[in-house]
Amino acid sequence: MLLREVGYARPGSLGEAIELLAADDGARALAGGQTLINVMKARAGSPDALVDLAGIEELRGIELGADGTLEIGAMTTYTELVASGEARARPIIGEVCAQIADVQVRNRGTIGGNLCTSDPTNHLPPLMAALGARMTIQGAGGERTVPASEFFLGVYMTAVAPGELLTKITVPAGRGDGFAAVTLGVEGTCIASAAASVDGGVTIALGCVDAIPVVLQPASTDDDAVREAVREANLDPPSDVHASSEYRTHLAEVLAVRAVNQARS
Amino acid sequence: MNVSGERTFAAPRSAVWGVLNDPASMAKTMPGVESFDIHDELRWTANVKIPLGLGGLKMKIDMAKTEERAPEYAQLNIKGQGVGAMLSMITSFELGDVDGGTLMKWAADVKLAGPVGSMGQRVLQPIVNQQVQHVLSALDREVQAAVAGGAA
Amino acid sequence: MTTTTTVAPAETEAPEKTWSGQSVPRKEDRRLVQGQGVFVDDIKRHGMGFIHFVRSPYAHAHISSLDVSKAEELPGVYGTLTGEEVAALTDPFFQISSVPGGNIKDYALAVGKVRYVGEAVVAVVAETRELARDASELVEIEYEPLAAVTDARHARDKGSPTIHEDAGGNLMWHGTYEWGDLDAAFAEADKIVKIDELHFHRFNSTPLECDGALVEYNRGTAQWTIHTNNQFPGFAAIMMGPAMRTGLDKLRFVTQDIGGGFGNKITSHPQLVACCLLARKLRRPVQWTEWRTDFHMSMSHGNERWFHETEVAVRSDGTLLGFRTKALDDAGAWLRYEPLGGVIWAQVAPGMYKWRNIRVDFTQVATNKAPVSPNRGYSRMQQLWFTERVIDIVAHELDLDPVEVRKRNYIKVEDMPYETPNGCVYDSGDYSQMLDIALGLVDYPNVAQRRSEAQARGKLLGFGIGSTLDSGTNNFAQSRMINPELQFSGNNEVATVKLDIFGEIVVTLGTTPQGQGHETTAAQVVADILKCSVDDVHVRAGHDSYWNSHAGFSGTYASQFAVTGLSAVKGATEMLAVEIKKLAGAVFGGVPEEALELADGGVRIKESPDAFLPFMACGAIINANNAGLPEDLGVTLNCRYVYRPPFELPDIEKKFGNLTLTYATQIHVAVIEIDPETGYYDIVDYAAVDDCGKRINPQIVEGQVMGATAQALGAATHESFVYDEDGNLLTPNFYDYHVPHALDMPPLQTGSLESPSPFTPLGTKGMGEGGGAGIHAVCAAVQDALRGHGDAIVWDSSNPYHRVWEMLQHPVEAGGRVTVVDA
Amino acid sequence: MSTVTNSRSISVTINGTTYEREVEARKLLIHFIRDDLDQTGSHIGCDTGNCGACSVIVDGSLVKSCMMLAVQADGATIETVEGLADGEELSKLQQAFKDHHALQCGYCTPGMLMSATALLRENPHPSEHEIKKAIQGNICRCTGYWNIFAAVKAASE
Repeated sequence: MLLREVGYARPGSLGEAIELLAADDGARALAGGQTLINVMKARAGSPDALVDLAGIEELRGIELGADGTLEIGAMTTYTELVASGEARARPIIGEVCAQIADVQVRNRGTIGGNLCTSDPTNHLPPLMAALGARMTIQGAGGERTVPASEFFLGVYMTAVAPGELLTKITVPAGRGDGFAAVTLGVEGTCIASAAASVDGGVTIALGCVDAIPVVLQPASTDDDAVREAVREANLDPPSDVHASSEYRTHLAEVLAVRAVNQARS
Repeated sequence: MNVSGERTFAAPRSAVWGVLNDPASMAKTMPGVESFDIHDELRWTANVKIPLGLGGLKMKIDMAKTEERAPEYAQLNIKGQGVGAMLSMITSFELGDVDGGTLMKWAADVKLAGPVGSMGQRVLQPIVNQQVQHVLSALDREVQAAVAGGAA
Repeated sequence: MTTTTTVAPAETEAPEKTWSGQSVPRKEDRRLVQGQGVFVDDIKRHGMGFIHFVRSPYAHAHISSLDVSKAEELPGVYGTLTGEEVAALTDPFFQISSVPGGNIKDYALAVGKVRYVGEAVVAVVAETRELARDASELVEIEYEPLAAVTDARHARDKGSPTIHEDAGGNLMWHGTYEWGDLDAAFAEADKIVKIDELHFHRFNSTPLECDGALVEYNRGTAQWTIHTNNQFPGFAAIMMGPAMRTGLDKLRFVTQDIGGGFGNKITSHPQLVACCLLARKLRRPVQWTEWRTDFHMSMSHGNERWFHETEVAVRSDGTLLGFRTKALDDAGAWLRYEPLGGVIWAQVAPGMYKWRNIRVDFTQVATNKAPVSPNRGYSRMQQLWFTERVIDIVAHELDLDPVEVRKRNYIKVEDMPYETPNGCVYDSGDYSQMLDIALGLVDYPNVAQRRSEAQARGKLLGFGIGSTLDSGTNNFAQSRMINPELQFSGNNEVATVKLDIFGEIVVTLGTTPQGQGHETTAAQVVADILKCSVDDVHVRAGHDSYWNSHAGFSGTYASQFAVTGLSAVKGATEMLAVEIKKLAGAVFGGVPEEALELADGGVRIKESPDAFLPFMACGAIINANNAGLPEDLGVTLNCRYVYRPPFELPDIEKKFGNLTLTYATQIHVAVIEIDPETGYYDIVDYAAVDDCGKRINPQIVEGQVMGATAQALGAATHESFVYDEDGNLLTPNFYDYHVPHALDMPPLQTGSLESPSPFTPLGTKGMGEGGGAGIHAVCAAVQDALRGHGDAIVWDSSNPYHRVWEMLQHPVEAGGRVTVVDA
Repeated sequence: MSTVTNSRSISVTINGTTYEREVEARKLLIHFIRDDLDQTGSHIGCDTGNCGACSVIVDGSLVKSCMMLAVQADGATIETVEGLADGEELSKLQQAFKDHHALQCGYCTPGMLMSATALLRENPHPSEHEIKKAIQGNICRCTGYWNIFAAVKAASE
């Protein structure tokens, strides 16, 4: 419950934030804090300094391009995504965000934080992977864009290097999406999850079965093809108190089918 | 938790063995090493900061070689004490010749306790796998470097 | 949301309107809804230091070295306390158990060895909470890890590590209970149903407020004031006094509001001793707040229990003749209240059924897990789950209707009061009628049709019953069945009611309420006797052992307030009523008591109501204007009454006798739907019917029923303290220990019956712990849903989705092992 | 250019009163409110952000004050349970909680009331499901929630 001593800064601009992060490899960006502060409470991780992104306007807002492309600022909260008219261009985003944790967490937690935390039980890594989102990362050296498929490197690890920030998530146009999960209690933590998109080919991203989302591209949307694709992935999910590796492997198959069927309907 | 695997190095067994038994080059394979003290060829200590995305995990890690059959087998007993965690690990590797290089069969029994444990098993197993992969690829680099160095 | 059905009381109400029986809004609520309650962490004192406990990361290890110097050097640190100091300054806690468990030496902090992950090893005190934790990281402890025992079934294996050398092994307590004639029962049986193994899992009620204390030490009087949320100060005192080598009156326990207890706040005495020693050592008040993860790792797990080699003697028609089983109870690392669980279950040995022949071989062992201690339904829940599982397994194996089997074997209303094979007396109740009410609430006749509708939707529908007893008001003499040396028996509770100088009615209780509404129900009882409004009755909030209104068994636990607490209130108020009349009689010039009556906040002469003396005048006369009153008046208007339930000493040899005064009844039914692809299930329909005799405040009673039900549903589905083989707790906080949230709650219908207890002054029964019925109902519903889909037998009380899925996939391996043989 | 500091002076307005204090960056908002400002109505029931006992409204938005640092609240306007009643007059929700026996030990109640207050501001006539969603982040171990649903419903009518 009690944090180790930590430094804090609240920069007003992106440039300042990146400077502060680059100045100390022990510094971490503080977005909504709904994971980071808990980890610090457990003293399971202790940044030397927190760079609070709350004051940076550039990181907020949702824009819908003429071609239906969504550009979502990394500091956009789940609540903002649920309420956003623009975000309805890709309805699954609001639907899934509405299932994350609870009102309080949705009011503080951000899409950028959810992705950068890269906790295997998070909802958005598999969803963004399935939607083919692109992540814009900014550092001292400038800006680069990384596809979701290359963004996640491991638990709590992403392509965002020390001294860099995830600034924007770009989601291409589309509507044929689905998401299915078995959670701990109703709308609780994911035990296993699957996101699917059938816009231009079939893409499935499985959550909770590995450190990062497992992305699959089955031959078709048929149940059998989907099940086949999951089996061929030779998943070796972690076991924990909520699910054996065998159970998670099975759920991955069931949920992939459900996500694809939702995406088709 | 038990993790194990195999890895083939495009290098002669002697080179691989050399790296695995040289604390200095082993140090280069460990994640986030900040300092390293060699007590004798059987015991050494590393101060590491395992780079977790949410802030590093500082640990003092004592390693002791408990068994050795050069140039094929060694077992290490590793104890880590950190603020967030207690690590205890027994790891062993066995080297064998295969065409094109050396096959290393390795296994580790990892026990992690303390606040980090309270973060939930769901993240621990992937984190351990992650760090193991890190060590193995670093090992690869070290072996290649050793081979290159030896050639030069 | 919820609907309620109430069947008219068996006995007709008195015509006169009384406060008792009304859902009077709670007096407590006004402060609580405004955030004006005073909970233990709200209390501050000048110069206080904050305690942080350094806890063991190992389940079992020798402490080879321990150095606090670096921690003490940190600026802002006031000091530390180590196990060595504790061992020098205190004696081991008194052990309830006979040998071998009685030989273990338990101190406030680990001495020389740690025995579970989370055990307190060192306490650090600093100027701020954060600094105390910082300093705790500077405490240097070297451990030599030892192999851990985490499975009670292997605790006594050859070569299994010994947790308590003093006990010479991991066996803590063993006793054999046998009543009736087992051989005859099994000879008479048509069938014998054999169940290899049943497992009741580890969980507790996780009160939302964890434990805590603020302790002040008065050097001049050598007296400690312990502001704490311990829910059984009487027990804490007898544990702490001797250990601290001090008199009990040196330990003043003070409480106002407690954020839930459910039994889990009975055994905080080790931490309280550490706080007391630190307050004295550091010459300043010290404050301890337990965090959630500390609580989960170290405090009050419910008893985990195995039942092996169960054999049930039954006739082909489902008549139950008897059973024998081997109960194996996992006490965790210390006996903090144990092995009382080894006898408490016997209060409900036969459950609600008529079988007369019972043999239970009870063994309790230590493991390297958190110590167990009372948890809502303490030890009886395990036994009732066992009897309910047996009933449904028998019904399943003999292809009988679970409703019929229950009705055939239930103790009947005409059998009441009913003496069980072990001499307990069930006071009243009509189980069959309650079952009918419950079945009506879930539209039982249509279950078959709903089952096929669910099937059409790809869901497996299951229906299950849980019928339980909530035995209230212990006869503490049962502790002698555990240890004949013990000198405990009976029970008691105190209340003091006084008329103050300005006529204010002041009620002081001996209890430590945690949300049960004692201030309200006590006021209802007082108002009925003094013929005034509940608003005129001031009931003091909380507990203070210096109020002199408590006795040895005072506290709030084991479903007894409605009996012991309110009977004490009744007794004290009746004494006061008599004194008021005596006084008035004298003031009116020798009017006899019987000619007087209480009314409208005063006392008057029945025949000439104008002769009226308001309470204010009575209070003023006795307290401040008493010249000329008759010498022998004998009136103080300050009446302390100790209620003592009518108990006898049981026969310790035969383990026979009445162990509790009242038996409230609960019948729950659950209808669930399982998604066979994932094992995920929803409770689609649920009914809870409760009979706790006379209800002083029906709304409060129903609230208890609902809360107990929710806890049971949580325990049945996700709540479980799971350890890995190294003794790490895998569910150490609300991340992985999932308690029910609003969205998890099923539709609930409640019903009630009132069968007043013939044995209590108010006809009340203890209640509030009966929710275990929900665990049984869910287990039965899952087993019912799996019928025809592998027919797995539910053998564990914890059934999360993955276990349900495993039972569907591998019914034989994942299900229980049962055989039926012809006798 | 903002700089990294381990403590800073902040100003927050709680239930209409503005407080200026120097706080360590590591101090959680809930500890600031309870320990530094002695507003002990908001509680702490867990250490992982699950229980919601510490729920308060910050600049109109419901948050768990154990997952926010005090320094993050610099300049914010905060509402806690102490601000709900109008003098002796309980709010409609507080009264409904009392009338429907929606609390027992009362420990979760302040957070529960703040969640319900936030709900009814946005959605004066919620459905039962909307009520459940709104308080999903608040754990109650005493009531089983049923009476809380009834109380919130009643306050919305």
